[in-house]
Amino acid sequence: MTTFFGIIVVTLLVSILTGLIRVHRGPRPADRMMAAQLVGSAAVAILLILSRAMDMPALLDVAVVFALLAAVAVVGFVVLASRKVS
Amino acid sequence: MMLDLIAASLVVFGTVFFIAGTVGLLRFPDIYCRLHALTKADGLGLALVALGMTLKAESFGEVFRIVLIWFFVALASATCGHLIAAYARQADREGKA
Amino acid sequence: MTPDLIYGLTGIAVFAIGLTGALCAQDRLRRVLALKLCSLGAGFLLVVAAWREPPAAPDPVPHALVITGIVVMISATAVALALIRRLQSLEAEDDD
Amino acid sequence: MTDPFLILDLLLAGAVIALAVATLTVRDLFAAIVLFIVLGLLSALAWVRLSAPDVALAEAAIGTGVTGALLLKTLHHLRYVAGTLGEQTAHGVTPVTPVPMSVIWANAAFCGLITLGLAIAFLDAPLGGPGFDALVADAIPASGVDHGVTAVLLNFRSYDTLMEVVVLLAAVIAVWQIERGLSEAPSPDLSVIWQGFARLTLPAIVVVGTYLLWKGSEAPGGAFQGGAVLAAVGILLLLSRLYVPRPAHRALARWGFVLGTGVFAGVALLVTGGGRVTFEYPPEHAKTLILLIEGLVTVSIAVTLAALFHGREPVAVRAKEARHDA
Repeated sequence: MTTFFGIIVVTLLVSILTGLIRVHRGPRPADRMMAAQLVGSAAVAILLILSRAMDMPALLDVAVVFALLAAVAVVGFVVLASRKVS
Repeated sequence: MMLDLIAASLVVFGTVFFIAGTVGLLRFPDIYCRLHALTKADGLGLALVALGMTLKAESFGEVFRIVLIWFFVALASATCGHLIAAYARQADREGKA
Repeated sequence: MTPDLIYGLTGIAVFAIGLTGALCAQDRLRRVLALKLCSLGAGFLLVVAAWREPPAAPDPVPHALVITGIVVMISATAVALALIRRLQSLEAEDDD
Repeated sequence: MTDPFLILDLLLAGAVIALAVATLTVRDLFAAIVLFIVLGLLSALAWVRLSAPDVALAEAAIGTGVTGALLLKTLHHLRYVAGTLGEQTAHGVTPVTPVPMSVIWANAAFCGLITLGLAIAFLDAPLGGPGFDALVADAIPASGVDHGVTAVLLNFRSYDTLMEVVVLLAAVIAVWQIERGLSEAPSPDLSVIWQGFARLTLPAIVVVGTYLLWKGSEAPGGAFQGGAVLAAVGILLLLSRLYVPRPAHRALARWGFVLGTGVFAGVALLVTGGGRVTFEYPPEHAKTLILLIEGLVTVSIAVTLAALFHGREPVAVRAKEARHDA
């Protein structure tokens, strides 16, 4: 089962790294941000699986913080990248 | 054993959705299509992986935290999807004006 | 190949990249990013120093040092970024 | 068959290095910041692989989350001042003057030498050698907490941690001084959906932050991680204008900044007064004292980090206008 989890985690990581091409390519800031959001969710999935594979329940807490972070980053982006001024 | 099999297939399906999301993010032509791909991957992929991991969890506390993580990511990704879409549409409008 | 070797070399590489960037980058914001890369590389080395072959537990002292380092780094970053914002505003005023 | 976790480690390491290069070479500054945030997330994953969940938590919350918000805010401000806010790309904000190739090469050679020295030192060093593990393991029962990192941070090396809180305090003072009278780049209002999201999740984030703090005595977590998560709440409130700092709140904020340092130092002095060495907590009260310090330090860290994000000291509008006229 641990080997299976390992393969899944590697697959997810490869998927993340491929998605990063979008951050590099853009063209719009929103495209870059979306790719970062995908990285965040996939990282949460990786942590969920690692917490079982490495038998470290504490990783679930790290996953909670990762999940919170994605929201902070996206809200920060939307507020700070918008042009409309209130 | 049966439980292991179900958990494993759920996790595999979740991973497939993440891969699909990445492919969509890279291949779709404009920002709204990409957003569609992204939210599907986020929502379904993570939900399936989380469901699979709850089957393998060892204590009630772990199940609770996994469900909390899933709930939060679902909520955040829906809100963020909306915010990004609204931002992109507004930028488009101003670009045309 | 053990994780400590892999990540140790990663830490050195990241530190080197950060150092080069801090010396060669033109843009202020990017120079701050480069310095942050240096601190990340140092963090890698400390965490590697703490690592023990599982199931042995890692050494908590370097972990505490890295956490301290992360907090100090954000303080330094905040001040650096404030200076950058101020400088930019002053330059804009000079241009007017 | 190769162990998939070895492949995972190699991939992660390669990705971290590649991202570090990309952060410094990508032309668009916004892309550089996003890549830096992703780099932080991946380093946190790498530290998880090195069984350092505490450090991964701190890096994710402080090194990536709060730092990312700070960097985005600064970029926004710089583009606002430069008048390039509407453009799709965010290239350099500093005027670029060409650097002679000789200087670049000299720098590169210098960095190469340092790297070489580091690599030799690292490869020669006995990996996994005796560290402080045994000492910490022996002393844990007397520390009042069950988790090694928390024991080191708040008992064995309290001086360090006190200084760390002082550094945060110094940073917020410096930022307030630097930004005095600086005008703020305006930001837009968020939609109704956001308001609903905020109402639902901000209390949940507060609970998570408190949980991390409380959990620190027996498992990864603690004052810094909890404080950073609470600071994220503050940052979200500030970003979404649900909370707008007013000049009248300055006194409260100042109390928030010094609360942690004050209590930390106060406890140390009280212990010294009781005939012990500074920071040598009496074992029977150690847990209570550590929890007290941690709780108040968490509040301080949260307030300070949020203030560092906000930057400018909240000033009365009248004072600002007067400055403009001058």
